[in-house]
This record gives sequence, C-alpha cells and structure tokens, in this order.
Amino acid sequence: RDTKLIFDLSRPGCRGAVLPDCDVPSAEPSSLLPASMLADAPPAMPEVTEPQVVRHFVNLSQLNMSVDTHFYPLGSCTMKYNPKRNERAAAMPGFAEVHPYQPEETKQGMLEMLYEMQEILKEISGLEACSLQPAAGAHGELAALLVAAAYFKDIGEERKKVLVPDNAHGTNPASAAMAGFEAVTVKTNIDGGVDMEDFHAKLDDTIAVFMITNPNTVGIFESNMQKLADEVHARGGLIYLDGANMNAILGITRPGDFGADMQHYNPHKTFSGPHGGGGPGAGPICVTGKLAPYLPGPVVEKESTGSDEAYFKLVNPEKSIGKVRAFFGNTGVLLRAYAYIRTHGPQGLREVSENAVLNANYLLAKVKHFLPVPQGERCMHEFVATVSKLKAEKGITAMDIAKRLLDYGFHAPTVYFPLTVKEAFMIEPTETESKDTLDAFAETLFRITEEDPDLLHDAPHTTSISRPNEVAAARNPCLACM
Amino acid sequence: RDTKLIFDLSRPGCRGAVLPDCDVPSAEPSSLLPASMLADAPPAMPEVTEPQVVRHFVNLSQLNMSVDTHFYPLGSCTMKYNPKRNERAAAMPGFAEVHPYQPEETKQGMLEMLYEMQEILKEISGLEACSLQPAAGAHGELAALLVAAAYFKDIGEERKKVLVPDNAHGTNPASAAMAGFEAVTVKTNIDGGVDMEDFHAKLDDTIAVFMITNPNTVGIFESNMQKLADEVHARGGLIYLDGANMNAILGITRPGDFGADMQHYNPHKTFSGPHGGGGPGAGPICVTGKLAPYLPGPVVEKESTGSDEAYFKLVNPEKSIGKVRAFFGNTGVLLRAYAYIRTHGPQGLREVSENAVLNANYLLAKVKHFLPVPQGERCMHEFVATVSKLKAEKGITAMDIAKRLLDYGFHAPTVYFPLTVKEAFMIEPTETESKDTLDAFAETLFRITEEDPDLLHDAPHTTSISRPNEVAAARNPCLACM
Amino acid sequence: MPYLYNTPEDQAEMLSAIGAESIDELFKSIPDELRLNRPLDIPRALGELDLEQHLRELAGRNLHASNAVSFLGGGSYDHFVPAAVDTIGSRSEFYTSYTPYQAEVAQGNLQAMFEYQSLITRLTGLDVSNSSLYDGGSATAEAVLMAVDSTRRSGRVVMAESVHPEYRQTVTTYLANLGVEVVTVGTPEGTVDVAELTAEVNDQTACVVLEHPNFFGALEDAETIAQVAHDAGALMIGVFDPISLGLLKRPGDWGADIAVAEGQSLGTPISYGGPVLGILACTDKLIRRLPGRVVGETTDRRGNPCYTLTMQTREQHIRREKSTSNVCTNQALFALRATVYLSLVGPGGLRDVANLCLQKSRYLADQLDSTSRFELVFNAPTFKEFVVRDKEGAVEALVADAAKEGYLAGIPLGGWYPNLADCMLVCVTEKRTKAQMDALVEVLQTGAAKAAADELIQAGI
Amino acid sequence: MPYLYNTPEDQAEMLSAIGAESIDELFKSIPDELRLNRPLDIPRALGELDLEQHLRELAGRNLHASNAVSFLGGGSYDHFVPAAVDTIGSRSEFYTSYTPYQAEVAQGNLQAMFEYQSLITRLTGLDVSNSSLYDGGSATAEAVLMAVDSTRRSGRVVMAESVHPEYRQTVTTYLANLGVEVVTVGTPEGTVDVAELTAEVNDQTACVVLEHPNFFGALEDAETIAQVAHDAGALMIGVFDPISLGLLKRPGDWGADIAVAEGQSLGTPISYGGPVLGILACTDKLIRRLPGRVVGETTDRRGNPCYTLTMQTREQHIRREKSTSNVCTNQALFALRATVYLSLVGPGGLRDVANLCLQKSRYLADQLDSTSRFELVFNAPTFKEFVVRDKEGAVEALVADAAKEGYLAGIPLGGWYPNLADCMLVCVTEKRTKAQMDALVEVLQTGAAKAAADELIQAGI
Repeated sequence: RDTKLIFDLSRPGCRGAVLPDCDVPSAEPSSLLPASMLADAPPAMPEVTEPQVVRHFVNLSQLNMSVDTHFYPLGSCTMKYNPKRNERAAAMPGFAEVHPYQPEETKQGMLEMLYEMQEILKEISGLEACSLQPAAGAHGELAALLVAAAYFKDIGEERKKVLVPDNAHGTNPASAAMAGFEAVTVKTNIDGGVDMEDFHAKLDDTIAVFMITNPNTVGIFESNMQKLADEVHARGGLIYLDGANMNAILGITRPGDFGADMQHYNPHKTFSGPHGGGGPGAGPICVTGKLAPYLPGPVVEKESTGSDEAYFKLVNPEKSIGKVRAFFGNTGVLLRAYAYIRTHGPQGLREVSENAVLNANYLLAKVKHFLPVPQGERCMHEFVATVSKLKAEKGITAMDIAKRLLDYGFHAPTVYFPLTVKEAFMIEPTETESKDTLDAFAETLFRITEEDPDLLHDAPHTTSISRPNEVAAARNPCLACM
Repeated sequence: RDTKLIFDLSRPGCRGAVLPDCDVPSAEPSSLLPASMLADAPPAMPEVTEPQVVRHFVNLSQLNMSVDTHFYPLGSCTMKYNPKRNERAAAMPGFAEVHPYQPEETKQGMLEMLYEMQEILKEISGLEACSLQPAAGAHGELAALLVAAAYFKDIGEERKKVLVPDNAHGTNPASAAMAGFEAVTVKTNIDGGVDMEDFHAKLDDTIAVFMITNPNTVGIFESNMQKLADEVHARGGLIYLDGANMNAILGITRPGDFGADMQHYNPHKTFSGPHGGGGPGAGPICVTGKLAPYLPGPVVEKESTGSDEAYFKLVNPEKSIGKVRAFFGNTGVLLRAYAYIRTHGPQGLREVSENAVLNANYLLAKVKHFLPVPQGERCMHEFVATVSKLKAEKGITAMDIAKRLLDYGFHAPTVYFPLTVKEAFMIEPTETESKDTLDAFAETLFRITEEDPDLLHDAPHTTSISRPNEVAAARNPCLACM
Repeated sequence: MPYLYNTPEDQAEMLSAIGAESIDELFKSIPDELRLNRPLDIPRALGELDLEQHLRELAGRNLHASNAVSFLGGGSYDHFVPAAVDTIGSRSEFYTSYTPYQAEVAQGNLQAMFEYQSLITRLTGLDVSNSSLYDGGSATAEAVLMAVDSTRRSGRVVMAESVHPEYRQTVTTYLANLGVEVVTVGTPEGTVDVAELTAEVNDQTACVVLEHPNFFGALEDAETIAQVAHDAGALMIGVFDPISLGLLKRPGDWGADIAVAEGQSLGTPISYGGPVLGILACTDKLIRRLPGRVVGETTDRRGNPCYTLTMQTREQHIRREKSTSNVCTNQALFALRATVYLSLVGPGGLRDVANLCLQKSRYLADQLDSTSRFELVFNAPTFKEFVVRDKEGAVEALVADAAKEGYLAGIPLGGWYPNLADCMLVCVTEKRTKAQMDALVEVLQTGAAKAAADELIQAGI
Repeated sequence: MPYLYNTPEDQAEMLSAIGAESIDELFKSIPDELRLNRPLDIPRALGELDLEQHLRELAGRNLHASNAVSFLGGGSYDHFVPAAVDTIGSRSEFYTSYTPYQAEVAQGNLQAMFEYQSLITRLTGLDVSNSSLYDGGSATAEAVLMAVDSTRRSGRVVMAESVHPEYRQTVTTYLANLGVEVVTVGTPEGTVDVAELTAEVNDQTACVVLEHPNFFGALEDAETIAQVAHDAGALMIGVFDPISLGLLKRPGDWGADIAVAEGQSLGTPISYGGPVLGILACTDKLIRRLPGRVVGETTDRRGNPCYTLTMQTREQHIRREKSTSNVCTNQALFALRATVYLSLVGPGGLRDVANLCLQKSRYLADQLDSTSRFELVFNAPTFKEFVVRDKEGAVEALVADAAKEGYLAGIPLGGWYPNLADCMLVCVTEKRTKAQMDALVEVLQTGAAKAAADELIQAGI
C-alpha cells in the first residue's frame, strides 16, 4: 500500500482552498500589528489540492476496521451500532451552529434538549442531580471526585482515601490522584467481585470514596453491592459508580437504587454516540441530592411561565466546584444520545440491555468449551475468557488470538484487561449484532485455537502491516514528521 | 469475502424502520379500497435491521474502485475529481426539496440558477439556444435529433440519412435510429479523422445530420472540421457535435464556431458531476437559432421587472418537440455543474482544458515508447494506444493489461474502443491528477508489459474476484434473486 | 484552482518531456480561425465560501418541503428518506465510480445493482428488471418501444388519459418519427371506461398504457384492462407507484407485461424533478428487448460467484443502431438508494408507509369535501392523491395565495386537462400531520392563517 | 426496534443454547430488592420520522450561525468549514472505529493522528504534540499540571486575567485539592503589564499562563513575558488561536514551552461549545509528561513503516494513579478534521483566513468606534476580536435586542469582568461581509433594522 504522508504530496504553489477577496479597505498586516509579533512566513503546512487531500484520507479510512464494516467486540467499549439518524440530527444547523454565549432566549430548543437529557439521565441512574459538563468518562470521574472533595471540605471532613478495585479501569485511580485523593487498591475475586476481606482491611473512617464498576469489568453484577454500599456509607464515605457498563442494566436496576452516590455515563458507549476513532465522547455525571450543590455548572433549569411553553435557563449550582472545561459540555454527543434514547423509549432501552446480556451469554455459552471463562457460566453484557490454558499447552497468547482474528475479518476483543485475569480476553458483543454474526465469530475463534501456533504468532497475515515494534516506538519516539 | 446478498440476511420479524402512528381516524384498507385490488401481503422485501443494512452496503462499497480512492483513467469518461462543495450544495433543502410543480414565484432561485446555466452553456458552445431537459448524453443526442427531425419536417424536407463516423460512441447510431433516422457509417483514418473519400461517397442531398465527435474519440481535433461542416451545410444538413470530449476545448474553441448546429454536454464528465456508479448524468443541449423553436421545453426565460430583481419564468419553445422525460431536467446534476463552473470562472475553465490536454500529452509521451500510439505524437485530452504489437509478439491483449493494472491499484483505461483501433487502450488522465500519479501509472504500465504473459492472462490476482464468465452470464442470464 | 495540481514548474517539466514549447502548442491542431480569442463571457470564479454564500442565496429564494408544508405530488413525492440512505448514497466508492466496466473492481456496484434488480422483480411481481432508466416518463417511452418492437405492431399505442400527462407527452415525442399512432382514451370520470378503451384496442395495437393508481390518484380496473390488451394480442404496460405496492396487488399480478415507475419515492430527493429513477421490469419473454444496463450473476475464473454487466449485445456500444435503446449512463446511484430504502423499510415498513398515505389522504379529502368551497371531483377510490374542485373557480390564485402562507397546496390541472381548470391535485404522504392538514383546510378557506403556518413550519410538525 | 436483530425465535434458540429459561433468568444475579420494577419514566419511543420532526422543532427554536449573523467568538468561532472536511469526517471507517488498540486494523486512524501531531508541531513551532485533548480549557489545565509536575514546583501558577475566564476557572478547579496557589495578574488595560507580572513570578512558580492573542482579542508582549517566566525557572504556557498563526509568530518561536489551544476553528462545528478539540504541544524535554494518547512511527514485523500508539507507560491503563493524566477517550475525530482542514488551506490559505479576520475585524472596530454610542476600550492591537463599550451602559439589553433582529452582536463581559460590565466582545471571521458589518452598526445604533437583517440572512450574505 501507499504509505505516503500528506507532507509527501506537498508541492510549493499547490493549494486546496481559495479564500474570498477582502471586501473592506485592507492594509498590510505589518501596518496593523507590531512587526516583532509577525511570522516571516506561515507555518509549513502541506501544499496540496483538494483531490489529493480527499483521496489520501479516503484511502487511509479504508485501513481501519470499524463498527460499520466489522464486528467489533472490544470489551468494555460497547461498540454498538451508531445510528445514522443521530448523525443527521447533529448536523442540523439549529444544533451544530449554536454558539455557547448566545443569549438564553435564543437557544431555548437547545436548552430544552439538554434539560430533558438531565432528567432522563437522573431517571436512569436513580440519582437526584445531573451535570452534563464533563467531556468523557474519565473527565466525569474527575469531576465527580472533585465534587466529593468539595463536599467533604464543606462539611469539614478530611478524607483522602479512595478505594479502587484492582480490576477497575485505569482511569479510576488516575482520576482519584488528579483530584488530590490517595488511591488504594482493593483486591477482587475470580468473578471480579470485591474481596470482602481486603475491603474490610482497607475500609476505615478516612474513606472518601469507593469507586466501583458494576457490573464489574469481568461482566458480573457485584454480589455484595448492597453490603459494600452500606458499609462505606456507614463510615461516612461515598460510592462512585463507574458507568462504563451501564449497557447491561438500563431500566433493570439503577445505581442510585443499589447505593451509588455518584456516577458518570459514557454516552458514546451506552447511548450509541460514535467512538470517532478515539473520541469525542461525553461524561455527564449524576449525583445524590446532598452532592448537587457542588456540581460543575452551569446546569439547565426549567421555569414555568404563564404560557404553554416553559423557559429554560442556565444556573450555577450554589457551591459549584467550578468548571472542568470551557463552555457547557459535549452537546453534540449528548444530542446523539438524546436521539438514541428517544428512539428507544422505556421499553426499548430495557430491550437494549436484555439483548446485550443475551448476546453476551450466548457467546459465552459457545466459547467456554474451548476458551475457559473463569468467572463461570453467566455474565452480564460482557465476559472475560482466559487464554492461559492455551498458553501453557501450546504457547498461544491472548494477543496471538486477537491478531489472528483480524485475518478473519473480526476486530479483536480487549486483551490483557482486566489485569486480574491472566491472558484476559474480554468480549462484549453488544445488542446490535445478530446471532449469525455471533455464531460465525465463535466458530472462527474455535478454528483459531486449533491452528498451528506459529501461524498465530506471526498473525495477522492479511492486514497492511503486522505487529508494529512497540518497544522501538516507545524507546525512540518519532512523533511527528518534521 | 462475504458474498451474502441482502436477502440472505433476512429474518422474519426484523425491521429497519418504524413508521409513525396514524394521527387521523384510521380504517381498514379493505374498507377503503376494493378487495380485488389489494395484495394478500406486501412484497417479499428483505427483513433486516438498520445496522445490517449499513454494514452490508458499506462493505460492498469498499469493493469498488472510485475516483476518490484510485486513479481512474477511463477513456471517454472524464473521471475527474468530484468536488465536495458541489455535493454540499446539492444537499441544500432549497435545491434538493423544491418540487417541479411549485408556482413559479416560489422557485425564483432555482430558476435563476437554471437560466444562468443555459446562458453559460450557450456561451461555452457558441450556440444560441439551450434546453436543459435531457437526462444523459445519449438522451441529449436523441432530443437533438428529434429537434432536427422536427425542423426538417417543418421546412418540408424529407431527410433520413444520419452520417456517423465508425469510431463514434455507440449511442450516436442508436440515437439516430430511435429518432427515426437511418444511420450510415463513415470510415475514419488512423488518427480518428473522417475519411474524406468515404464521407464524400456518402454525402448527398438526403443528409439530415452529420454526427461528429470533436475532439474525436481517438483524442484528435478533426483536421477537416471546417470543410466537413461547410459541405454538410451546403447540402442542407446539420452538424451534431457529440460533446463527450468538451473537456479538451473549454474556452479554447467552440462547437458553434467550428460549425456545429447542435451539441449535447455531459456535465457529469466535463463539469465534474459525479458518475454515481453509472449515473445520474445530464445531457443539456445547445442549438443554433433556427433550431431553437423546436427544443424540448420548458426553458427558462428572464423577464425584466421594474425592480432590481429579474423574474424568471418557464416557457415552452414555440414549436417544441415536446418532452423527452417528465419534469424539467436533471437539476441536481446541473446544479453541481453550475457550482463547478462558478468555481472556475473563464480563466479557470480554460486552465482545466489546458491541463487536461497537458496531462494526456505527458502520459502519451511516457507511454508511446512501449505502447504504440497509432495516432501519432500528440493528442487532446485523451489518446488511444494499441496493444496489437504485444499481442502479436507475446500474446498479451489490451484486456490482459487492463486487468493487471487493477492489481497495482489503478483503474483500467477503456479497452476495445474505438473499434477502429485494434486492441485499443484508451487513456484519459484528466486535469485533476498529479504528475506523480501519471509517472507512477506510466511506470506500472511499462512494468506490466515486461511481465510474464501468463501472469497477465490470469490477472487480476489481488481483487475479490477475477474475470467473470461473461459468456455464461449472457447465455443463461440470472438477473435476480427470486 | 483548488482541483488542479500542476504547478508552473510541473508544467514546464511536462512540456519538456513532451517536447513542446508551450501548452498552446499542444492545441495547434485547432486552426486559429476556429479559436476563441477572448475569455469566455461567463461569471468570475468564486472561492468555496463565496460560492456557498451565493448558492445559499439562490436556495433561500425557493420554497421547499422543509420551509413550507407541501401537498404536491403528481409523480414527485415528499416521502421520508431515512438517514441511512444518505449515509450509503454518499459513500465515495459508490458515487465517484462509474459504470462497472471492470467487474473485478466494481463488485460493490454490481452486487448492489443485482440486489436492486431482485428487489424490483419482487416488488413488481415480474421476472426481470434492468438496472435503471432516467425517470418514470422516459421509462414509459422505452416500454412502449419495447412493445412496438416485440409485438412487431407499429400501428398504434393506446394510452389512458389518466396516465401522467408528461409521461404521455414523452411517449408521443419518442414516437414522433416512428409512424406509430398514439390513441388516448379519455377519462372524464377520473378512470378508464373499459368499454371505451376496448373499442380502441385492435389487432394493430402494440400495447395499452395504464397508470394505476393513476395520475389523479385513483385506482383503475387494471386487471380487466390487462385482459382487454391481452385478448387483442397487445402488451399491457403498467405505470405504478412503488409505495402503493405496500397495499396493492403488484403489476405482475394484475397482468402487466411491462411495469414502469418513477422510483424517486424510494429514497431519492425531489430535486425539482431530477435526477430521479426510472424503473422498468418485464416478463421473461421480453428479456432480450430490455433497454439499458443489466447485471447478471455468474462465476469467476476461480469458480467464485460474482456479478457482471451482461446481455451487452442488446446495447448500443456493441449493437449500435440495432440496439434495444441508446441508454448508456443510467441512474445507478438512485437505484442504490432505492435498494437501501427498500431494505430498511422491509415489507412491514412499506405497508405502513402505504397505509399512512392512504389514511391521511382520505382524511384530507374528507375534510376538504366537507367545506363549502371544495368538492371531490371523482368517485373512484384513491390511494394518496385526489382531485378537488374549487367551486369558486380560482384554483391558480388559491394556490398562489396558499404559497404565500407557506403551503404548497396542490397542482392546478388546467394546463393538462382543460376540463379540470377549476381543479387541483392534492397529495398527502406519511410526512404530513393532522395539524398540517387541518391548517391547510383553514388556509384554503380563509386565505389568511399565516401565523399558524409559520408556527407549524417552525415546529416541524 | 430498528437496531435490534434478535427475533423472539432467535431469543428462544439462544436461551436454549445458554441453558436458561428466560432472559430474566440472566439477570438473576441482581437481587430483586435492587431491581427497578416499573418502566423507566422517560418519554415514549419515536420512529425516525417522528424523531426528526421533534428534533427539527427543537433546532428551530435556536438562533445559529446560518439563520442569524453572528459576531460571537470568545473561544468558539464561526470559521468556514470546507465541504471536504465533512466528507472525510463522516467516513464510517473513521467515526465508527475506536482508539487504535489494534494497530494492524487502525493504520488509517494512526497515520492521520501522526499527521495531526506533525501539523501541530509545525503550527506551534514546538517539538511534540499529543493526539488531542477535550478542549482548550481542559488542555490549559493539563498543561499547568504538566508544569507543576515537571518543575516540581507546587507553589504557584501565575495566570494573566486576559486568559479566557473559563480556562482560568478550569485551571482553578483542577488545582483545587493539589495545594497549588493560583495567582491572577490583572489586565485592566486589556493586556498584561510586564512589571506587574514579573512581581508575581517567583522561584516557586511552576508556570506562567498567557493567552496571545488574548481573550479580548489583543496581542500580548508574549516574548518578554516568556523571558520573565524562564528567568524565574518557570515554564511558559501559551494559549493560542490556531488561525492567528497564519500571521503571528508561533508559540514555540516566542518562547512557549507548552502551547495549548482550542482547535474548533480548524474545521469543527461550533456545536454549542462541545465537542471541540484540545490542542497541546510542548518541547522535547517535556515529552514524558505529555497527557493523553500519542502516536509514533515505527516498523512492523516485516520491516515496513507503520504507526502505533506509543509511550503508553505514561497512561492510566498501565500506570494507573501515577499516570500523567486520566485522559483516555480524546477527540480523535476532530483532530482528523483539523488535519484535513490544515491540509486543504495550506500555508497560503491559513494566512488568507488570518488576514481576512484581521482586516474585517479592524473595519468593524473602526466603524463602531466612529459611532457616538460605542468606543473601543483598549489600545493594544487586536487580531480578530475586540472589546467595545456601550456608552449608554446597556450592553445586555442591546445584545438581546440585536438578537431579535437576527444579529448575535457580541458577548457581554460583565459576568467575568465586573469592570467591563458595559462592554462586549465582538468577533469578526472571514465569513462576515462588509454588508453584514454595516448592518450590525446600523442595528446597534437604531435597534431597528429587522427588514435589512432578514434580507441579509435570506441572501446568505
């Protein structure tokens, strides 16, 4: 394949865009701006034509696997179908071209949508307040932990300890550290559940927050959830729910009902916002009433007017931690989530979770015979198999199987996460895949486990490149074409 | 690759679309319509979900070569770049959602654009009148020939003979026959020019129309153009210019100035309308003043009003042949052409042709050493090489080379057209390709001519399929999945 | 120029390789006296931003289905287009490729066209479909040419006056120089009188052309008329509305030999009537007379199933003046859109769309009929369109006034049917709401409900 | 449900394979008392047509850059987005893929990100760029954390008051529990007084944060201020406007160690302020402190050049609480759009855009300054924004009134700067025309030129 960079196509004098003539009296920039501040020449962008740019990037695009082209069972990422009506909605100028600093009365449609999203997210989480500001799940974690810190400070308690299960997403301890807390790891069991002994050993009156992912990252509903929450609450701590796995429980159980005081959502996972090759996402958070005053602002409030139509206004929570970013939030992602939720309604959202869980259990049932699943016979929306037996017997690793799957036209599951499962192979099919696809995937997986190990070590064989040298990349980073 | 048809994905009860509830009082269809006219069940469309539909067709799309992904030097088809701004324009609701039967005063913007297109096309062709109605080049040919027939009938002349050079597009004789004329073939020379002897042998007072492609399909400007036109005119005949090759002469010479009485345009070729995998195109025609009254209608006329703004109205030419299709014309294609022409302006259009011709001559210069070009050293926007020498020496055919090019990531040129050149290999690079691309293409071509003939006979090797059995397909046609 | 790559340096280098002094030299085969020695007199070049502003200005001066409430039909319909249709239709690999001459790198287009053909045969109940024609009008003309050719009867073609007037004009234009008589059977009651039609069909009749539901939205006695045609040895050509087949019997089931349609309803924008999609399907017997491109299934060199253009010996590039038609470029992109549309809606969705059109149009017809100013003109049952008479005889003014209020109320019929000069054709698709219809009735009666219209438009209701 | 495939028959078959009686059984690990035993109280489901009508209704109640004439900036800009950016940004393979964990099937994303990083280093004059952050505000906070971390100085951070107020708020929020003091240097004259700033920078200062051009649109003496920072051993963090670099010296050239920006101007829609694009670049020395994803060039097993995520040991999924940041999902799709945008405009286009902003904003500033009602507030030279004072002290009402006329006139500053309560920030991009600016001046003076505005909007001028 052609491996030229866009810079390699550059030729002086080429140009992909022609700007309008200036229709006002014009002066030399050097007469308007201090010469010392002016550049001698504009930056060395490539000089290429529109046809070159388009062909270059269209060809690049085809080197990607994506949900629209392939089954993409990347565990913990909920790679469900991204509905096209959501994209059409996001492109409407009445949403895409609204400015954050417009007067309130000129954006009532936008504010109504955002208000409804707050209400919907509160209802789904069973919590009392919502801020739509955070830009991604990890950003939501940070924002919520900052809320917790502000709360404790406000009530005069010095609490620094944040408990994090060892199978949590790495963002949890990282967010805790950024928020000024001390992250303390709690062990988990084979089924991903919290090791109660270790939990008790680490739980004390200095606890600020217990960050839990439930269903956990092994795809199991935490069996001690109620107990954990009660004990943390009894010690004056708060429960933070990592909402990455909400796709399993929509309308079935609610974090607020099982003890969470705070949670974030990943609308790009649960509510079908596209993943964009790595973003944008969004990370709205919901919290209990006592934490509401500390939320990042503004939030949208509804004001009854005399007339039929309500008036929507932006309000800063009373004791807000402030802003965690500029402007309101990742509105474009929230709009897609809103379109998705409105497409499904109450019954539809429940069916999403039911089918996500059904698909995962079906795949588990098909796979467990040749790829052991330590967590047992059942799962929620995803499960974690292990390749350690194959590794011991034939030297085949989780990475080998992942790479070989690419040859067969399947994106690989998540591998080596969670760290608590050896040779972890974490599969999340999502509800938008068909039984036929799951059958084909399971058959292929089986076939791969029967293949010559050497074939697997060298896989993939059919892709444009195979196994980048990551050590060299990290040791001598080449991060730009200078 | 997955070769499933959309029907193979069908499963009863699946559904990709949910329609709204009926918001008016509703009755059983059988109570509103005669039972004998109702179907027992709706037609057997596939039952599939939106994610399946999208993945199916996105994957299908990747099996195509296209201008946005590959160099596509398909001779006679002018596969130039399709600007994205044109697509954005065509999607504007103010164009895409205008109804053909709206009152005139509610579509003045649309009519102004169409009026301007008429004026622009007249200026480029040097002819006096324009009808935008025909839906494609061949349709334009038919319409213009019907105009010619109406003209002769009107002036009381019985003329049935249409002369067509043997290297013309097949649409020319076919259109002549559809219009009720008798197509008579005129021989051409090695450079594609009309054989004057044969021309004189066939020219007589029964001539209705001489259909000429100029630059001709060999890519040469007809050296006897003036003489041919004069002689046809002297006999009372008309000259029809097949506008397929207008990309060579924009702003340089005009059909009306070199003797044409009628011509069509292919806006999807010359003016960058995308080819759509085989359409839609458009086939607007321009004619001399004496033919104007017979044009298919309506056409747009401009009326001065007292105020600043003119008023645009639809008028049927006085003695119109009538309609060759429903509604006005392929407005969406014409709009893209308008956007293209307005992007270029007078100088820009001339540069288009200059660079189209430069690119073709450059490629000719690179290729002629190993792939003989019978027409000589120079060409206009395209040229026709011949593979007959290689065929004689090594058994390599034009088709072999075409197929092998696919392996190297180039779309094939047009092969076996025109029929007058043996093992014809017709290359049209267009002006939107870079010298780098032309160099790479020429090098690859050379490399192929040096390859093992057997490798070529079996080519392509890297595509999803290779050399369909066309004889079997035609002998026992399977045209649908029943 | 944003699309031209050659810099002056490139040009110099290329000229040198060619052995030419200048670009102008490359054009020396064009005699000076035939040259245009001045710049073209066309408007100046615009950058992308300027161009977009200019085009927005033009677009801003048009009413359309998003800034007005449209009840216009007459062969061009405001049906809903699912977003996924746009997603697929705007794939570079589909819209920037061309006719699949190299099957190996066009299997995407070819398979999609094969699926299109399959869908159309299922939709129509006929055996074969081509891979598209220009539009419903020219498809009707092509069907008539097929009939004349295959019956070897060039005496006459019988058309019902209730067939779309522009389709009839197109047929007439196509036949102008072929010596075939076009006989039009009047439909003063809105549908064909079978006896009258029977009287016109003779043993020189190549075909009978009927639209069902017809231009007035009314259902014809298609089955009986097909029998009349067949009894005379003529072919039956049925013009149909694809959406109607969610409820109605298929053309192949009521006896059509050739079925043609405007396919714009299946996921293609209205676009002022073009480009749109001509559908043509026919019985197996007529397969070798098919106009246009056809895709067939076959196997490749390696024995794998694949698709290719086929039966090309019918076509003009091989058969030249003896081809079945001159059609070359067709409307592949819209055939693709139709394929996606039909796949998305499926049988149930197609039925729902059809039923919504039926129910809603009946509602509006009843509402208008119950006013003092309007009355329904015909008695025949209708599908999604109907004809109403303005008892005050001012239909053109009424439509113009309604447009000022933001309503595209209907299509005045006087231009095509002088006897219906006080009538208009009204269409209701699944996109129209009860609120919009009630508002239209109000506007047409009072001629002054601008405020209400504005509200509805803005509300997108 | 249009996105769910499993039919009741599928479900039964799958349950049987699982060995479960019912779907409900699959949820038995959730205790009954924790279940929600009622339907969610959220609005009912809508089909696609209903949904689109509902969303159009909501969208229809917003002013925006296409139905109003906008002079709003303040970090979110109405720059022109070439159509080709949308074409690429809406490619399925880009927007429906995720973080490139499997490099073999993500070379498209990886190479695009590598090109993005390369463009950003060229744009900023710095050595390395990450592959994006959330937005300009959080990028500024991340830069401050980098500085605190790398200088090992957690004493204070010095920010100019002329830095975007919401960026400053974000920094303050991020630092709330880290024991770092945030010192804000006032800018009553619109730009930093170097002496005042110097007084605040001490040997415990981790960094100085400066925006240039600043929030008021004014140019700062960035070079001198960078020197002050460096003299104290602090890092210089420069917040920049990417468009301004068509004319202005690059952050790396005037001394910034870390440059951050809001990248929305580079081809991303305004979208009510999000999602947008956080840009962050820095010197080589800080490479191991970079937050977020980074793509590096390497070779593959076969020795071919390729791209991969790299330096992952900085990141949270490996390093957990010791990572440089918690950033995981970033804004890859908008980094891609910026890459396409910068490739299309090239150096010449970027300069043209910058120059048009400069010339046009100066024109409007002069026009407003020459009225009796308005005056320019600051003397410093400005780039594309400027602050004007309403001498009548009614800026909020003025803006509200102008909005009614279809003009988004400016951003009132009182909420952030009490001393500027009678002022607003006005922005002019290359999209604004002289006619629009003249009309704004008229509207702001008379408060009643609705007709003119309507005309201009409709005309798309």
